[in-house]
Amino acid sequence: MDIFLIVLGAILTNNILLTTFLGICPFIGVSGEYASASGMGMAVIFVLTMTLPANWLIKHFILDPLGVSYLSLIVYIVTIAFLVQVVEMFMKRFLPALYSSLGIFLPLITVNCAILGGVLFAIATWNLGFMESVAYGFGGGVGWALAIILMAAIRERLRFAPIPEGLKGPGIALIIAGLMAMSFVGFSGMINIRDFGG
Amino acid sequence: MAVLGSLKTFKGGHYFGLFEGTPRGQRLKVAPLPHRVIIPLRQGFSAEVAPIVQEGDRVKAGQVIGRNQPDPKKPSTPVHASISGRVTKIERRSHPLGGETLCVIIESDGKDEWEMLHRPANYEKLSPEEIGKILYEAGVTSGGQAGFPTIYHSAFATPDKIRYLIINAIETEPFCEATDQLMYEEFDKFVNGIKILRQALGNVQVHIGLGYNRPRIYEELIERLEYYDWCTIHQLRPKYPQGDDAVLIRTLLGVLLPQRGYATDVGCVVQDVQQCVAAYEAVVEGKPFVERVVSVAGSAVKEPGNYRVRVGTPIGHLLESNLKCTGRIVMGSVLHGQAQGDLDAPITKEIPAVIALREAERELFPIAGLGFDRDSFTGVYLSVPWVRSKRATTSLNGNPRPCVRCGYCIDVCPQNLVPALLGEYSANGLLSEAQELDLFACIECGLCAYVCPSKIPLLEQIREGKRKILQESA
Amino acid sequence: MAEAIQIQKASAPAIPLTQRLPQTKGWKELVRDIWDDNPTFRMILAMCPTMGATNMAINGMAQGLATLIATVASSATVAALRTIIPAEVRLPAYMIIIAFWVTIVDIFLRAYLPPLSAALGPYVPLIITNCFVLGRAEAFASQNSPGLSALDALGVGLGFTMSLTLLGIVRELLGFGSLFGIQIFSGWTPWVIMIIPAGAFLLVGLYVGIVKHFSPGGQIGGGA
Amino acid sequence: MLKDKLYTFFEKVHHDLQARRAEGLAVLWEGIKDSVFGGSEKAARQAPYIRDAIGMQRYMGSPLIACIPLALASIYFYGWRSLAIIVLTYLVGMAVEFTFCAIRRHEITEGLLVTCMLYALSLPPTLPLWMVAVGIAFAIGIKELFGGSGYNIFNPAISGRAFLLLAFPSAMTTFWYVPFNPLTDGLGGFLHWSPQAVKGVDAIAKATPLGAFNSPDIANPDLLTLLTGFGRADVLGATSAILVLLGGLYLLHTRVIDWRVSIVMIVSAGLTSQFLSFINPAKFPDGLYAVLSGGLLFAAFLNATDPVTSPMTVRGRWIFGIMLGVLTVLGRGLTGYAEWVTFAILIGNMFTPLIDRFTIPKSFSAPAIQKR
Repeated sequence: MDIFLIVLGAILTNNILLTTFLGICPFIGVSGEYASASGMGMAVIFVLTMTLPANWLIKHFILDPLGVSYLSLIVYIVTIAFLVQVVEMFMKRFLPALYSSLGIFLPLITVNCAILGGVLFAIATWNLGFMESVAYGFGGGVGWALAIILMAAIRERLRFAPIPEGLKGPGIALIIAGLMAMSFVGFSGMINIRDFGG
Repeated sequence: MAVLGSLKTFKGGHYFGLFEGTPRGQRLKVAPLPHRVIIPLRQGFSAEVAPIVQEGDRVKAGQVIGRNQPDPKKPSTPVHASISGRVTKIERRSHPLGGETLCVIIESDGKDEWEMLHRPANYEKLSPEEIGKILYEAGVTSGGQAGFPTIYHSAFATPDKIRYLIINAIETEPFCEATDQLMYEEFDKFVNGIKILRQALGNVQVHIGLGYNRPRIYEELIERLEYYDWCTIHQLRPKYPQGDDAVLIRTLLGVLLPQRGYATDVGCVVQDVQQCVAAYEAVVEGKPFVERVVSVAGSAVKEPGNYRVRVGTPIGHLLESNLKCTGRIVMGSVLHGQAQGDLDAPITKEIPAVIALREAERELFPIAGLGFDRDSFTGVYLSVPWVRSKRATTSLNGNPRPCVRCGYCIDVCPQNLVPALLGEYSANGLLSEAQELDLFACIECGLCAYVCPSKIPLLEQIREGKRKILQESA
Repeated sequence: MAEAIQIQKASAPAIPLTQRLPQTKGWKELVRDIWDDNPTFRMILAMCPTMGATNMAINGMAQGLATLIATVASSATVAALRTIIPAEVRLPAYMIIIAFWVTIVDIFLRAYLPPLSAALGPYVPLIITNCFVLGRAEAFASQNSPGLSALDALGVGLGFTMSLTLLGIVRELLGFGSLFGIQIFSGWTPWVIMIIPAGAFLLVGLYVGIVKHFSPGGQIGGGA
Repeated sequence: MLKDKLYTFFEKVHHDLQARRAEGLAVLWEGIKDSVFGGSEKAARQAPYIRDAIGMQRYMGSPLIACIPLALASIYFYGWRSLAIIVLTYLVGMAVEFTFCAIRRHEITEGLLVTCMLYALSLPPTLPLWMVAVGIAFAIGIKELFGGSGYNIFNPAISGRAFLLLAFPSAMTTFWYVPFNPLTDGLGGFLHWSPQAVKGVDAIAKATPLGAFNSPDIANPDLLTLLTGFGRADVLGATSAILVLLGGLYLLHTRVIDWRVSIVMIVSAGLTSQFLSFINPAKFPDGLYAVLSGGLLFAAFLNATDPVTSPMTVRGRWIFGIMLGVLTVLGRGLTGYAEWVTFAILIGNMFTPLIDRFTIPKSFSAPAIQKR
């Protein structure tokens, strides 16, 4: 039940994008077309679900026992970069179909703050347990993917809209995101992931 | 014979009110003979034929004035003179249904002498080929804007592939009343025409689509065709565009027409009342198809009426003394037809009506009106059934605005399309996406543009999109 | 990331504002980076701290300065080490360098300014993934001397600090009626929306629109 | 003829304005001309040559007609202050829209009138007037940033209301008047500025029906109060459920709104709440109470059905209606907000393009065949 609540909370109340601003750059950059947006969304779900537990294990079994948690940032980012590489190679080798659809987005993900941010929020700020971290990783990815897919559909509909010249592209996308965030405020108070932390 | 009790209809569509200037229930009158006829040497989309008369020749009504060697790749029929007189000119003019074509202009001599076809003794003994030959010689073409030759040597209707003959006996276009009237007044010819056409197609099954607002015809048809098991009569709701080939076939048989295809692609031949009568007259009376019924209607017409008109009669001959104000003249259909600026434009075999509409009139605060005489798909006006004539002008009745996605065009589309998107994509050059939304399933009935509260010219946008795609693929 | 770098490279030439100012190379870089290549409003980069850390003017400024220090330090380091780092592993190496400097800044903040550090939360560590930090390293520092690179990074950092402070000022003014913690309007009804995420999105969107409207041209990007 | 003279006058002034390069003013002038002649003078240049009698004026006029009883009732219930709110909304809304139209040179659209009315009617009667102005400026401004009517993804009236809810939560949700009651107050609000002016501070003591349900020590109003609005504190337009229903039925009759959005939303909300009230009666009221409280009827008939921001396909509208109904009830029960209708509609608007994308109907046609 807790796991389910965390997934739901990560999508609705603590949406990684709309409430903690993580991963906005690709959210703005890749949401122009529906196909690439959904590809990016899937890639984020995939990577976030993998990196969060991996980093959790590293923190709790390597960094903390050795007392070198001041190195955590460097270790996390290296782990993420390494994992993305591994995922990419694995996919290329064994899942070529998936690779051809997600492959181009994978390198972009290393510097996607949603990944590192998700790790920092879940492990450093909220201090979630292992299963909770997995759930948060998955839910956060889904929440991010949902937001970018909605955004892509909206922007496709606005293709022919006479938006003021200055706002075309990123400007209007940010304003749409603002209105999305406004509607997500309604969920606040329903579930708070912080409560599941230790 | 099978009689289907329940009313059949289709998704979408619209019941038009009775517009001002509709000659409903008016008996057919014979239009006075024109002084001059202009006869295009091309029918609808079929091939143009070569003239076989020269300027100065004397011709009789029903005499062949142009023909091609039969060629299944370029279907055509012989073209007949419709009055007797002298050929004054052969020149290229614009065809009332679009494009240019060679036309023969005949000055009447007032005598109205005829040259009939050879008349067989008993049509029931004729083979399909023989009937086909007679229909070909008589120049019977199918109705609708396509105007293909009915049967003979047509690339689109090889008899062995045809399984159904469908009789379109429902007229749902606003202002078009003449063919309905023809059905009443020439009932015998109509029924026998059906039999002849069926025989010509090799005794196929016949489905007759009839409006349920025609109970008398329905009963008479049952009486006459009761003992034939090849015939099914369907009562249909008189909703526009029930008369369209794709919609009619789907309603009657449940068969979907392929995109960019014709009725013959699914084994059907669709014939109108006028064609049945013409087939009867050709085979039994030996009279070529040079006269058809036409409604002269519209809000700018003094006395609307249904007329028997010789093919090639300039519309000016029908209208000039009959207009009460300036107006826009439309040939065929006010929903998807062409406006005609030229009063010399001739009536052709495909045109069931000539409509003159009053031009848009300025009104002060039309929004405040109750609108008893307004026709609308919505219920915002108090347009009520007992008001017998709805206003019919060319007014847009509103200002053009961006699409608000009200969805009315989806509601009325008989083909289950999303016209708003098709129009948007076509107008903005997203042709492949328009095609993904089945642009070519559109039958161009014009209802989407009719109901649009934002007054977006959807029909025109969709046509433009189709044109661009066809150009690109050509 | 690759995209972002390309965009930055492409947007370098033909900027009128630079031509009206002193023409030394370092100065030109600085001005270009502050205004014409402003990371937030024109490049649409580093959006997370732009929104996450600007609910008060002081937070915005602190976040901006922290980023500035980390950028300058890592750019200079990268430039100094540019001949040593092999080309194949340069990106991971840059990231480690950046992560190192960001860790230093983070630890420093935690030690000496704990309330500020708490207010900024994970947005300081997240400087690592601010693409423009890596972008400057890759696009500029890897080819230039440490001094010039530091100047270049300083420009970007100043532009970033400026944008964040500007955002923070508006958000704090409307959200609390105060500025840098000092009450400006007495009896001000706080506009709560300006403090929550929605207000940040809307405001940044408007800023981007206004900046682009009043100085069109240049490249508006948006990459990883 | 008067109308011909008037038309020539309009044309002449328009021409003069254009000649003087005052194009912004010319756009406004064109808008005035359009509202006088209603586009009746414009002729169809392409097929179809006859057009449906409905134009955007009449289309957008219908919700206004449905709202007139609500506006009158709001004056009765809450005094002339509610008229002041409505008038101010129109003034500010028009000012913002006209500014944008003049700068951006696009036509003034009729949607503005509906937006302003719906926005004003969804405000609490105690709201400070300057907040009214801020909210409507935001609503129209955001709509115009998207390119104007027809392109706005989010319902302007609702986004304006949501802005106020988030910016000034206490002003929007805590203070409520007891409305004038026809059974006891005679001409009521028609004689007064606001209930507070008559009854003093006591007037601000009433909870809305949803507020009453959420706090255990306040008695829930009975069904008759909910329906008639006599003695029910709520937002301006949604006080009397009967009038809202009347307006809704009129709109359903005109086809301006689709029952697949409005009725489906109401029914799904009612069923969901009824079902959940069996499980947790403390958090979920029974179906009827849920439907009649919290502005759900008003929003279902007037806000959710906004054509621009709801799906255009039939299946899409079903999904949209169900989604809104269920979300509203769940949100009310599971979060602290009583205002969940607003959020549900915003979320629905957000999903609309996606729903539309996946509910394109399949056309009645077979694939194209290869020609010989």
